[in-house]
Formats: sequence, structure tokens, C-alpha cells
Amino acid sequence: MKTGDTGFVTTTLETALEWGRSNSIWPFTFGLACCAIEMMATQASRLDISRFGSEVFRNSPRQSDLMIVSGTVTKKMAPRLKRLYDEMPYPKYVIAMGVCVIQGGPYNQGYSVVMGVDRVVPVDVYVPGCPPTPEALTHGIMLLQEKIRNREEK
Amino acid sequence: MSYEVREEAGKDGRKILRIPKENLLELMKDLKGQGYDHLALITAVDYRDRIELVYHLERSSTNFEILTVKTDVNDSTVDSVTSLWESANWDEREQYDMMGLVFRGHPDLKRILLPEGWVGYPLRKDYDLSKTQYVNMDDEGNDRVSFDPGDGW
Amino acid sequence: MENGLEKKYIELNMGPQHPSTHGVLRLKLLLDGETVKHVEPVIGYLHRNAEKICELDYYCDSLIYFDRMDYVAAMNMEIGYLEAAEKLLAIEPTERVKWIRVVMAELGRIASHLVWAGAFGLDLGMLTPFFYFFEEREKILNIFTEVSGSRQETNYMSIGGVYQDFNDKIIYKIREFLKQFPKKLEEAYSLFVKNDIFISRTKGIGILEPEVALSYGVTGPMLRASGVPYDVRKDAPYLVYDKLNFDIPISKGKDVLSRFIVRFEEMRQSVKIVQQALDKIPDGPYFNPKAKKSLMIRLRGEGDVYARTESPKGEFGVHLIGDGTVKPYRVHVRSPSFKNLSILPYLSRDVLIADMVAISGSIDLVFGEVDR
Amino acid sequence: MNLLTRIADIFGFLGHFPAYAIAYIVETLIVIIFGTVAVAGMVYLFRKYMARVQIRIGPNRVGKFGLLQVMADGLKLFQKESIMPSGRDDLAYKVAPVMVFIGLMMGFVFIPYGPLAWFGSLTVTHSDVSLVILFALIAIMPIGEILSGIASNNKYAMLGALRGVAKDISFEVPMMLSILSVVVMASANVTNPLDLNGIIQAQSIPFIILEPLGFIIFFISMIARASQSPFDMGESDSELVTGNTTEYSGLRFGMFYLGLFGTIFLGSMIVSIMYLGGYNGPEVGYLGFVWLLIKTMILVVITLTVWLSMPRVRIDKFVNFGWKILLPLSFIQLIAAGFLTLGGIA
Repeated sequence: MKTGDTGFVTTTLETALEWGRSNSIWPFTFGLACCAIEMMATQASRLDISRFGSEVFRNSPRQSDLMIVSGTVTKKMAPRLKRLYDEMPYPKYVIAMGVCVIQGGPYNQGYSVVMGVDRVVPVDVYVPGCPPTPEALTHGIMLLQEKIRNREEK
Repeated sequence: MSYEVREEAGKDGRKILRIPKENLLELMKDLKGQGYDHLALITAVDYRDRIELVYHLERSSTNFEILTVKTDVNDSTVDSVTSLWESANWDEREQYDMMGLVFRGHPDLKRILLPEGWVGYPLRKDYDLSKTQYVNMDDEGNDRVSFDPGDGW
Repeated sequence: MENGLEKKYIELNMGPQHPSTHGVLRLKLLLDGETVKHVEPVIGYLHRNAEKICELDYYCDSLIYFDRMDYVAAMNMEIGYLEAAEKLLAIEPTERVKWIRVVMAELGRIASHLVWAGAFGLDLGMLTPFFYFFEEREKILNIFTEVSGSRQETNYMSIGGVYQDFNDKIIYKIREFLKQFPKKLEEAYSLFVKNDIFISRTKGIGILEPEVALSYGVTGPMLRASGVPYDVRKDAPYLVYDKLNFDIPISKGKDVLSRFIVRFEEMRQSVKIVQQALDKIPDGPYFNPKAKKSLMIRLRGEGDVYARTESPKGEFGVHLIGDGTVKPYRVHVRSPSFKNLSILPYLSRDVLIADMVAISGSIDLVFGEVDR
Repeated sequence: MNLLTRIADIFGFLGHFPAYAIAYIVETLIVIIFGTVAVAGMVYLFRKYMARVQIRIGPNRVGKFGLLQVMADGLKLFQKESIMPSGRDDLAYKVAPVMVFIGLMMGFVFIPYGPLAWFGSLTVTHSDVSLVILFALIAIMPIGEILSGIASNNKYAMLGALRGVAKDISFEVPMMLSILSVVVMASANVTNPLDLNGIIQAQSIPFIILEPLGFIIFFISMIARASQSPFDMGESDSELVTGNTTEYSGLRFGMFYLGLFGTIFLGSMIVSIMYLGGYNGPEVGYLGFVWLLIKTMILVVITLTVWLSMPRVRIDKFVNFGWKILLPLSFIQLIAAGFLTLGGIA
């Protein structure tokens, strides 16, 4: 927790900015595998993450704040994922969706799957499940919002 | 017929033809002539001493009845059937990728699923799963494979 | 590309992350202005070594990797694997199980086509239908949750049976769904086909002649839209499809629009099949006693089988080889999307980028299955 | 008594000239703020409306009913890092979003808003040729879009810009012809048909009734000008990632984003002025502005409905449509306008 010396004004400004940041998380349209379908379901009518301000799915990494890594990250994909992450502007967040992304999941005895996306990019919120339900992902996004508001630096 | 074909019955009642590798292309041409216009699948099975190459053919004129052709490959080179069926193109690339079979006469034989430069053929029985390989990408977007965990993921 | 001419063309790299590549397809394009001169699909960005790890697991465990192959139609994938595995292990599912599986397979087919239709709408720039389709799919997933406890990757079936018997509640839920679904389907259908822009974007685009389709190994709705009435459910019936009354929709249009129409007609047929199957389900055990849960990992199989089933994408074949141990010796999957994708370079020569997107959308790609 | 003179009165102690100078600046600021707020409100409305159409709820967590959602988005875009691609054309890259934004806001300055209650006429400035100036100003926006595509050293952006050019030239001519017919019809009744106020005053019968064809052509052109679906070939999501804005991030992207929605709003406003009688309506002297807003919002909702339900038109089909259908039709309606004027109907 860092408030600085300027005191009240800075703190208020910071709070306002954090409020803006946390309530306008634009995810990146980035589907890898099975979980991507559940990510789409989260976006769809039943769960509707637009309620939390995450409505605008941007197709360009330049305009998005959140990368939901949804689905198995293979070794062939990992360098590309890293590059896409690098292309996103700060402040940026990553949600690891599904066990494949967290530690390789059911494929971790194989040869071509990365054992967890946190080896490639820093992860803010882990959402376990195979695939996680849309409810779980929504919860993940809410956790991320909380994390932003609590000023937890990466 | 200038070649010998052994006929077997599969466990599920399929007709299986077994043919020496040298006569494979000849037989396939004949079968194509007999109306087998749909090459469903090319599979390879590694029996350690030999690789068995399996072709599943279907004939559209007779309700897509299935016919299996098997051949044994000892030196991992075999004739390509891309000239007969277009679908053999990707199938043969896959078998090259996974089993290390080299298809003579294939127009563009390179890895299809794994990155270029991958060491070994994963679906062979002697592939060592404990040796992890790492992939990285250069600026042009070409893959680079190494055994060094510091270089890639 | 011959002698230095390609200097004129723009090289464009689409993917592996691109909104219209349905996952992780990468297309290397050569463009002459807006016209696509050459496409080279690069796949393998979702190669999850399923075939290799199937060899490391017991017969009954491999099912989960099949669930995740065509991840929008997990039920159909399970049936595909079990058709092979049950033949190899010589365990016949009971009669009731066969009917239950048909119901589930057809519901899975509807769910898969709904996802496809939504994504296809997005490809063409239509935002709204996506939500209508997903709302309907959500109802099917509710049924899946009821029977298996999982929404998408159900793992409902098992060697010789299913995880849970149908009870009144499940049947009631399915009937409720069937009651309202056809109306919603027609509504959504008219959203598309009554739209002139949609027709102009799809009609006459991506013409696929039947001979070419056969040569490329294309199956499923793609092939039927080209006028070849090949459907494994009719041509080599498995489960109890020979006891059911349904039609195989074909179209003579050969273009993107006819693929769209064929898939919608298939959904209507699936509704018909589910209705019939629900009426005809016989009583009996929902598990073959030979495949008791405690004995499951000791099942041994020898020989080789190739089983075909009709997945929503086309002919789904599983080539399974056992060497007499408790683990499969080799598993290979004929994935229809893999074959269907291989025709993209042929179809998108000298078309505009927009049309190429429409064509690749009409193929119905699911990368879990293309790359395995 | 209009808003301008009221403001000038407040600063009257400074003398005539400085007071009016300050009044112009203040009112321009007011208009720009109005424009921004209106566009932000429209974005919110659009999101809610879109959610409604798509059986969703839409933003509801940020503020009451999610009213502050757009503000949160703005705040976020404001503090986003602005990544600039290497190999860009620096000046053009930086100028492009500003051009779009300024073009849009300047457009708002020349709109005749009509009177509202105590404030009197809200119109900022008068000119005998405000029509010409307005269209000259909004013609800046596509230049910004094209520039952004060319400058950002990205093939998708480049293709988007090329499409933008092809699209713009194919509807620009029909659009201008339909404006011409409006001017022709207005000239029958008023002496200043090139002034937007004159056009509004000429519409004792709204031109949409006299010239439905012209209205349709102009409306389609305005939708195309806003480059939104079904004419969003320039930034078609499913084909060219996000077209010309692919390489823009942060506030610069925010300007494009605002530009897109702002053009819809401004375009609807212009259409309602040209064809629906602008601020005309009962109690003009008191409620004129309200009528204009209502007419605009109706058009906005129609536009958004089209956006939500139509697939994207293919670029070559649109160019064909522009040159082969819209252009002949716009000639026909121009001739019709001439006959209407000569026949004394208008």
C-alpha cells in the first residue's frame, strides 16, 4: 500500500483511477480451446459479464486490458501468447482460465503442452475447472476487480 | 495383377488387404479405379521392429463401404499417394510429423502439428517423454526448438 | 508463386490469434489488394498430444481426451471412442444405453451447430444471433448438467453404459426443451435467410464440387451441402440409428449458403430423432454388468478396430489397436475438421478476404479436433 | 435573445468586442461538453439497448443502473499506456485521432440547435453557408481514419484504410446530390438555402414526405459515413482485426471510439435537420431543441438496430451499390426535387 506524501488529493485521484480501471476491464478476444467456449458463454445472455463493464471484447491487443487465457497453451503457441501479452498496454491483467492453463491439466504427461501459463506471462487470477463454468469466470473477474481496487501491485 | 495381396478379416468385420510396400502405389491406383474415391484416413502404428501403415478407403458409389489397406514399412520411406487423393496430403504430413515416415513424391513434406525443428517423432514407441523440448520464436515468426529450459517455454 | 511475381503481393499473417479463425488457426495469405491469391493454413497451435497420452492411460480413462477433442460436441466424441473401444473390448452396451446415447448425441449435435451458427454470424459481422443461439445452447447444457454434472466436457458415457440412468426429471427437461426449441430455431433461421445482405454474402461463395470434396476427404455437412448424401448414421448405422426415422438433408447449392441451410435442417432432424428416441427408450439396465466399475481398469483388448460415427463435423473415425494389455497400443483419430480444413486453400483462391472469412466460417472448425 | 447574447451580457462590463469573444469561446466549450456528454450518453444507451436486444442486462454495476459505465471507460482509457508502433509515420499517427475528434466536435458547433426555454437559441454561430462549412468539416473525419491506417505501419490497418477510401468515394457523390436536392427544394421558400437554419425554416412540410428517396439515400450515406455495421468494412472486426485502429491504444483509441459513436449522433442530427425539419414542431420558440433531440434519438435507435441486425456488406458489393444504384437514384431524386420546386409544392 502506497499513498504518497501529497495526501488526500493523490489518494482520491488514485481511488478514482482505480475505480475506472476496475470497472472497465475490456477483455481480449483470445480463445485457445475448450474454455474459450465457456468464455463466450460468459459473454452471452445467461451470465453477461457486460454487467461488470467487461462488455467490449476488443480484437486488438492494443485496446484490451485483460487477457483471459482460455484453454491449453501449447509449446507452439506460448511464444505467440507472450508476444500478444507484450503488445498489450499497461496496466494489463491476465486470468488463467482452466486447469490446462494453470498446470497443464489432463495433458500434463505429454510432450507439447506448457505446464502452466504463469511460466510465460504473470497471472493475476487463477480460475480452476475443466472447463470452469461461466459463473466461475465471472467470479474470477470480480476477484480481479477487487484486486485492482486493493492496489495490489503485480 | 503383378502384385500379391493378402486378405484378412478385421475384428470388426472389415476387409483388410495387406500388401508389400513396393506394390502399394500400384494397388492404390487399382483401387482408385475400382471406385474408392474417398481416402478416409492414413494411420501408422509403430510395432518397434516395423511401422505398419494403414489406409482406410471408402467408396462413394456403394454407401461408403470401407476397405483397409495395410503395409509394413521397415526403412521409413514409402510412396506417396497424394497424386491419387488430395486428402493424403495432410494425412501424410501428419504421419511424417508424428511417426517419421518419409513419403516419396509428396509435394510439401514438412511438419504439420509440431513446430519445425522438433526433435524426434512423438508417436513412435521409442520417443522419450522425459526429455522436455522448449519452443521459442524469432522476430520473423519462425519457431526455434531447444532442450534448454531458459530458451522458450 | 512463380519467378518474383510475389513481390507484388502483400503477405498477411492471419492468426493464430484472430477474431475469425475460431481458435488458433493461422493463415498465411498472399494478397493482391483485397483478393486472396494463396492461403496456407498453419495448424498445430492446439496440438495437445491426446493420441500419445491415450496410450499411457487405461481404456476407460482415455474418454476425457475425447471429450476435449471436439469440445463443443463432447457427447458425440464419447460415442465415437466408445464405438471403437466397445468393439475392441467386446463389451456390448445394453439396449437402453444405446437409446440414451442417441438422445445425447443428437442434443450434442444441436448444441454444436448452435455454436457454429453463432460464430458464423459473428464472422459475417452479425452480432445479435450469437446471443440467441447461445441462449438455446445454454438450455441443452442444463440437460447435460442434469445427467452428468458437467456443462460442456460431460464425460457422461463409459464403457458399456452411461454414468447415470435417465429419470423422469431428465426426460421432462428434454421434452420441455424440445417443445420450445423449433420455434426459436425458425425465428433465428429467418433472421439469416430473410436478410438480403446475408444472402449476398453467402450465395455462390465457396463453390465446392462433389468430386473435389471427396478427393479432399471432406465429410459431414460440408459434403452433404455439395450434394453427396453421405451420413454414417444412414450408410453404416451404429447404435440404434437404423430404427429411427429421419432424413439426411442434402443441398445442390454447393456454396456457403447451402452449408448453412443443411446445418439448420440437420438441427430440425435431430429434434425429430430425439423425440422418437424419447418415446422408444426401452427399460433395462443402464450399464453392462460385464463392465463393472471396479473391473473397468482391468479391461483388456486385442486386435484392431476402426469405428466410424457421425459427429456434427463429419465422419469421426477412431482407429484403436490393443495389444492385450490394459492400455491401448495405438489410438488414431480421423478428425473431420482436419480434413475439412485442408480444402480451405482450394476454396479460397481468388476470392476476397471477406469471402475467405465466410468460407472458413462455413467449414465449422474446432481446433481441439483439428490438432488433437 | 439567444444563449450567445446572454453570455455576452454577463461579460458586458468588458466592452462589446471582448464580451462577444468570450461568449463565443464559452459557448463553444458548452457545445463541446454537450457533444461529449451526448455521445457518452449515447454509448450508454447503445449498450443498454444492445443488451436489451440480445436478451442481456447490460452494464448495471457501475453507479445506478450502470450510468457511470462510460465514465469508467473514459477514466480507464485516459490512464492506459499509449503504445506507439515502431516504423510509424509519427506526425500522421499522432494527428489522425485528433483530426477525427476535432472534426466531430467542430461539426457540433455548426449545428442549429434551436431554442430551448429561457436560454433562447442554442446555436453558436451563424453563417449564410453553414451547410457547406458543416460538410466540409465532417469530411475531415474520414481523412483522419485513412491517415491512421496508413501511418501505423500495420497491414491490417493499411487494408482498413484502403477499404475506407473505397467506401468513402462511393457514397460521397450520392450524398452530395441528395444534399443538393434539399438545397433546391429549400430555395423555393427561403432566400438562404445554404444555411441550415434556412433549410429548417423551408420545411413547413418535412422533406422526408416530399423526397422519401432522397432521405433514404442520405440516411444510408450517413450510416456509411459513421462507418458502422453494415458498412464497417474499414474496421471490420472479423476480417481485419479492428481495421485502421488496430495499432491505437489508450486515449488515442478513445478518440476513435468516441468518433465512431459521435458520428452516428452527429449524422442522425444532420439527417433530422435536412429531412425531418430539425427543431420544427409545436412550441418552437420554447421547445425547439427538444424536438431536434427527439428526432435525432429516433434516428439513432434505427441506426443502432441496423447495426445490431445486419451482417457486413462486402466492400466490392458496396462500391457497386454506391455507383450503380445509389448514384442513379440520387439523380432521379434530384430531378424530382427540381420538379417539386418548379411545381410549387415544396
